[in-house]
Amino acid sequence: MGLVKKRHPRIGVYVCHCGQNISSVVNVSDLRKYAESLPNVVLARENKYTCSDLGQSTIAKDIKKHNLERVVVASCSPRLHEIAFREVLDSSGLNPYLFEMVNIREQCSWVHQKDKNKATEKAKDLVRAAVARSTLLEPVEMIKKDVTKAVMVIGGGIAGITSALYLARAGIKTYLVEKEASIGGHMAKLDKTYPTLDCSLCILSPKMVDVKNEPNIELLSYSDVVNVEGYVGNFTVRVRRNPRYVDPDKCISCGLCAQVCPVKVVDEFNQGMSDRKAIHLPFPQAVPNTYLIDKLNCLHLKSGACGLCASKCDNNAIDFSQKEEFLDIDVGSIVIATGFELFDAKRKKEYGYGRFDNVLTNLDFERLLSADGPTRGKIIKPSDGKKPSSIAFIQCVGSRDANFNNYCSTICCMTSLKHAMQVREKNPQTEVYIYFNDIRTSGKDLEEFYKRGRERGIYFIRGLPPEIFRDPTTGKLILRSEDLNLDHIIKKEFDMVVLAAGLEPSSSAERIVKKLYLNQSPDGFIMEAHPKLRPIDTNIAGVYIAGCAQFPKGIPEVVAQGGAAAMASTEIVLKDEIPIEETTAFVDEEKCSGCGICVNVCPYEAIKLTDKGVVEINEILCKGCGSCAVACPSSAIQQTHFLDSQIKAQIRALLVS
Amino acid sequence: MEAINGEGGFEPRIVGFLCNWCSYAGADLAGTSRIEYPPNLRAIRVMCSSRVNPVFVLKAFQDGADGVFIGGCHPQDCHYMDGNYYARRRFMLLGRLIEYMGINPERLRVEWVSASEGDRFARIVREFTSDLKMLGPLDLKKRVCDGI
Amino acid sequence: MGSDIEDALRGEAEKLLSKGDVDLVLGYCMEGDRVVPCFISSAGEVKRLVWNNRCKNNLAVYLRDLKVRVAVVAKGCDSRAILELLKAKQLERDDLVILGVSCKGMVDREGVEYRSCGICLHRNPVIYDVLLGELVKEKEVRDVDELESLSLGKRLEFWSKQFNKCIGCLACRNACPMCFCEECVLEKKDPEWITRAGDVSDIFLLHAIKATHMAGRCIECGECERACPVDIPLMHLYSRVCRDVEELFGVESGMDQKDKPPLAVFDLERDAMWEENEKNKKR
Amino acid sequence: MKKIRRDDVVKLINELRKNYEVIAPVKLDGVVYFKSIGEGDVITLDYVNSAVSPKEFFLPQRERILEFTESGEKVTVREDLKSKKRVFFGIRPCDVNALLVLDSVAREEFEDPYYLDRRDNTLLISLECIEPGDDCFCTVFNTGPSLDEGADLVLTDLGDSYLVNSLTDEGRMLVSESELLKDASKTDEQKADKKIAECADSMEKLDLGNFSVDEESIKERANRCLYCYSCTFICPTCYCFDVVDRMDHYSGRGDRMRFWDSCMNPSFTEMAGNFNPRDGKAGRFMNRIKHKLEYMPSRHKVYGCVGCGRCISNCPAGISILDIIRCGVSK
Repeated sequence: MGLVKKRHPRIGVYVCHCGQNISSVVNVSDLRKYAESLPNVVLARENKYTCSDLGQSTIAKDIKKHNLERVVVASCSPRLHEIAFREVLDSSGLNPYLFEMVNIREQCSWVHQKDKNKATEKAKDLVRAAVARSTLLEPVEMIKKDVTKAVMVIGGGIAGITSALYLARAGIKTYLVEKEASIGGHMAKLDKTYPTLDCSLCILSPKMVDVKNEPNIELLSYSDVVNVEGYVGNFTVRVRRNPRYVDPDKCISCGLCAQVCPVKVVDEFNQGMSDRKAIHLPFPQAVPNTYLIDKLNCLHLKSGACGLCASKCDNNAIDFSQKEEFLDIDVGSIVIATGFELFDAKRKKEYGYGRFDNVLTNLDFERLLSADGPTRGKIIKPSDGKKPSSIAFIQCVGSRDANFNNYCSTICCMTSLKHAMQVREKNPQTEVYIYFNDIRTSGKDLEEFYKRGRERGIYFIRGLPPEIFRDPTTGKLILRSEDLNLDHIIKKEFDMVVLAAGLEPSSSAERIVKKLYLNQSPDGFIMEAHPKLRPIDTNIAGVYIAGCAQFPKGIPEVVAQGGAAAMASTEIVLKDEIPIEETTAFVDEEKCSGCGICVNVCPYEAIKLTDKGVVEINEILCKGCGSCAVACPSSAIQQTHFLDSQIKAQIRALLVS
Repeated sequence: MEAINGEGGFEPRIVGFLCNWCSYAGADLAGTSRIEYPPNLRAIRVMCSSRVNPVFVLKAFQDGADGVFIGGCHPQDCHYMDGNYYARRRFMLLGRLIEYMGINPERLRVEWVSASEGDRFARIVREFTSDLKMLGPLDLKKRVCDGI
Repeated sequence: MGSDIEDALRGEAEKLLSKGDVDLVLGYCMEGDRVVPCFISSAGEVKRLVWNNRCKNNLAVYLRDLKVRVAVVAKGCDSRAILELLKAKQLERDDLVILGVSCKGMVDREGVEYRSCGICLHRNPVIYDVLLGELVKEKEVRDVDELESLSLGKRLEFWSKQFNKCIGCLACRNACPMCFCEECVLEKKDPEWITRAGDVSDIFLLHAIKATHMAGRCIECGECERACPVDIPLMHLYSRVCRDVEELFGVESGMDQKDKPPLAVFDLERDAMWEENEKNKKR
Repeated sequence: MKKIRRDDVVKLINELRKNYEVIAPVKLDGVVYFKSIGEGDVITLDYVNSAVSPKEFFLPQRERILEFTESGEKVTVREDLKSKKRVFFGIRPCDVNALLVLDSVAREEFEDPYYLDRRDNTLLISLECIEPGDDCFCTVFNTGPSLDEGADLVLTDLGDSYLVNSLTDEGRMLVSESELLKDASKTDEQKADKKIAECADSMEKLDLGNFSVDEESIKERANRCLYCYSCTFICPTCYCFDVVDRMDHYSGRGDRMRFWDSCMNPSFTEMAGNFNPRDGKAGRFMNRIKHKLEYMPSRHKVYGCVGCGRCISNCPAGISILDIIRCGVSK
């Protein structure tokens, strides 16, 4: 029992059906009646959709008409709509923090479908606790902060390029950070794009050049993000610029340096199927079109010897004295477009990638097809340089596989189909088989593309071979699998096998995810704030995702998401100031004994012991974890909106039997 | 399976303190993934597991909770850098204290659940609920008041 | 016992007071047949000071309120309390002269040694400016807590019975040299954690909360237990917390000024190891 | 006068338990407490006095003084005053006198119905003292070791038996039926008088004729007072209480609770806006002593101290009210 106090705010409770999401499990009308019986509740309503315009305007009207002083909405997770409802209060003249949300969907109806009575009981408990808590809620004054009018796009693939261009053209200062020496990402490695089969670089390269020429874009290639701090409107990103050892202002990309460089190493751009020099241009259309020296292999950088390139360069562009630099860049918003990494096909040992020369991945095959590639576009076997008379494509390598990734990588079906068609076009005599689970063709013009493929004489076999064998004498690759459509076992020999390796989250995103505390989905991709309605938002305000960093998707979707993320960032940085949701800590000086234990636990150095022998909390530095409030033995520190009294009321109310 | 014990049997009451960034999000994910778990846990959302005062736990026991759950971010993943490390120390100690005073420390469960571990959250609640069913009601208030 | 020490004490006190090095000497004197804490402010009064085996009070409890320069007689436990108070910035070291004195264990009116003294491992002062007399040999091995052998149910019953006696006088808190909060959470009215006029479960909560607050603070002087008019063995509770802090976090309060409050720091490896340990223990 | 064999005392109590709730001394961990006797409780007769004073049975540490129910705008109040008939066995003369002090407060202008209901329904069987405790000083206030009024029956320890003296009709009635009581002889009475006199002789006596509170001696002790509430809570005459209404909003049921308060508490006499007319710690200490030794005599014509010595035995700072009284006498 609590003390009898003069605290009788007028509370309105809104119980949401959420269509049938809630009402099919929780007895909503029972819950509403119960809510009405709770202390201080003057009104309780049911809504089909509380978040709808109708629902919101009902709340707004009630606040005025019934002088509501607190609003409780029992519906979905506060992580979804809390902000929207707070805005309803705000525009109705009520402090937005006098709102409390009860999660009876994600944490009730959706997880207790088998026991409707108990789910209803739980919902009642939760509503009771929310009403108890809301009784004790206090208004919180929003802190407003200036917004840095710049955006950082992390990742220079097609997603990042698109975002950066939209932003820059809207007049926003944009930093584009790319870890590789050139922007372009995976798309630059592709030969053709489905379903139109137009040349990938032909459509990408102009955009890359646009980036170079766009005055509002500051391109930071060969750079990576080492730290991120701050909050929406005011992030500080620490970027490391790795030395290229070539002055971009002086380099005219004549290539003389590379001609004289004595060091040959494998060319990662061509998936290791050709060589490059230690000083090199990643690929002919690279942006920036500046050579760079690979520090691990350069003789001069390793041992001080050589230096041939420097002597050959007429413009004195070679600068061995370059060091890595760190830049602290202030931005108001961040777009994460860190893309994907190809599933390492070696992990699927049964398929022998890395052991068998003629087993390639889909990305290897792209390079083989490319006119700029190691074979100048000729489809030949790596083992002997001869044309293959038969090629098999195996789908779902690393995807839809409980041993690796459960998800479908989305693009591999179409990619293999594209490859198969290219083979049929270039070498009509070559037999092409596609081993698949399902062929997935949803998307504009994709089903038509698949049909065309079937007409071109590609063989489709439903059923993946469990293993690839190599005939030791002929070197042929033997696939044995069950054809589920025809219900028999087929065994076939091939000259070449292409594995449709799936897509995995980029490891380069890891650090950013950690530093920004971004949520990840179970598959490791960055989690969107809402799977349908907020696919570009993350759990952190002001941080957006675009492209395959969120989940595998085709180029049109990547580009669309890049544009959307740009728009979302624009919304932030076009504001002059932005309200910060900070449930910061505050101290009651009269109760502070100045022991300073709170100073120790604050991770943000927001608490200082003053000369007066009491502590002082800097609300700008405070991020509102509440650890200090617990460390303080006399509870002289409290956290706004998470007061001891509020939490105590919740505990008590939850346990009323 | 729960129903066997459930109908008419002892249903433990669990108060759960979930940190906003990981555990609460993980619980939400269990929901969006429709992973069924027993309805015994009632959550209180806090910003960080470090906001959970041991007093909250003791009060919950006094008010009739049979178990208290505290969910935070995994070590090294705390949204506030170190919050879960302080929480970890506080509740290791509290677990021992309540044990010394005669409350089974299994009634206090601290777990690190990330936003992507909806299935794990559900599993933990399932496990905790069934553990508490085995332990039976705590009934601290009554037992202490009748102590003499 | 200790007339040499008593002489040395009086001498030191006289010197400090007459030279004006301190404004006050905080020690013990006789009042009737009782040994009580006393505040000596002039050199002429130093004869009142005594040192014997009934100087049980932990004098550190008075220091925080004395806003003058003080010389304080400090046994092992007093000195450990002083050390913790210094760490918690409740005292100014410069305003303090610590007259360290080793303790052989204090006894009550009947001559029976207090339990806290019987189990004490730190009879020598850990911090002092002047040492009166000599250091003594200390016990090295901890006594086993007989309560540990009780089952969970029996423990709850034990404490419930004890707390049933509690009259809520809070002498355990007021006598504690480490309770220095401006406002005690046990008497807070908003929120009211401990329901006033509540039942024994509130008393249970009161002592449990106090025990959590003792973590990293309690120096096991036993004042709580001595102050309790109904003889609740509170030291068992706090000693348990001290042992847990020692085992889990590797620090013993009141021993080293460099130690940080154990609940305001962390040690990734150690904590992870213990977390695992504790979980396995439960299973 | 009657007498009862020592061994029969427990039998007598069991007889009384048929019609009354009996409160009697029991030992717990070597310490004596008064307790409402139930099956299996072992009564002790071997004690100086209880750790906590008998006050708790008349003015409990916490009690519900009324219940209220809220239903819409309507509030229903229920007060239940009918306490059970009780017999309090073994109360010492000093504590009986303490009850008389409490009576004078409870029967003042505003009567305290809760206290008086319990008081009026309780018969007191007092046990006179034949050996003083270390801190006893009832002789100073003439509140012991013998008793001639305030209790219903008075028992005096004769070794193997107790002399039983009825001070009231109720007392006489209480034991009139019992066959355990036999007639006492003149020798028994003389023996009892002698024992009591010996006890009284061994105790300190002070002439309070010119007594006035010595403020200096109080101030000096105020310095070392730790301001816990133990002296006031174990004191048989301290009667300060606080009242709080608490309500369970879900059931609409509420209680008005009364519980001990202490003048040592910094929030005692604190008013809205945090103003406190009492002057700091020393002021609180001064009030406690003056209340007992100055205000009570002037208002109720009785000292607020009965010399039970509990506060002296228990004070963690070794403060003795007797020392303070001595200072006020010798001044």
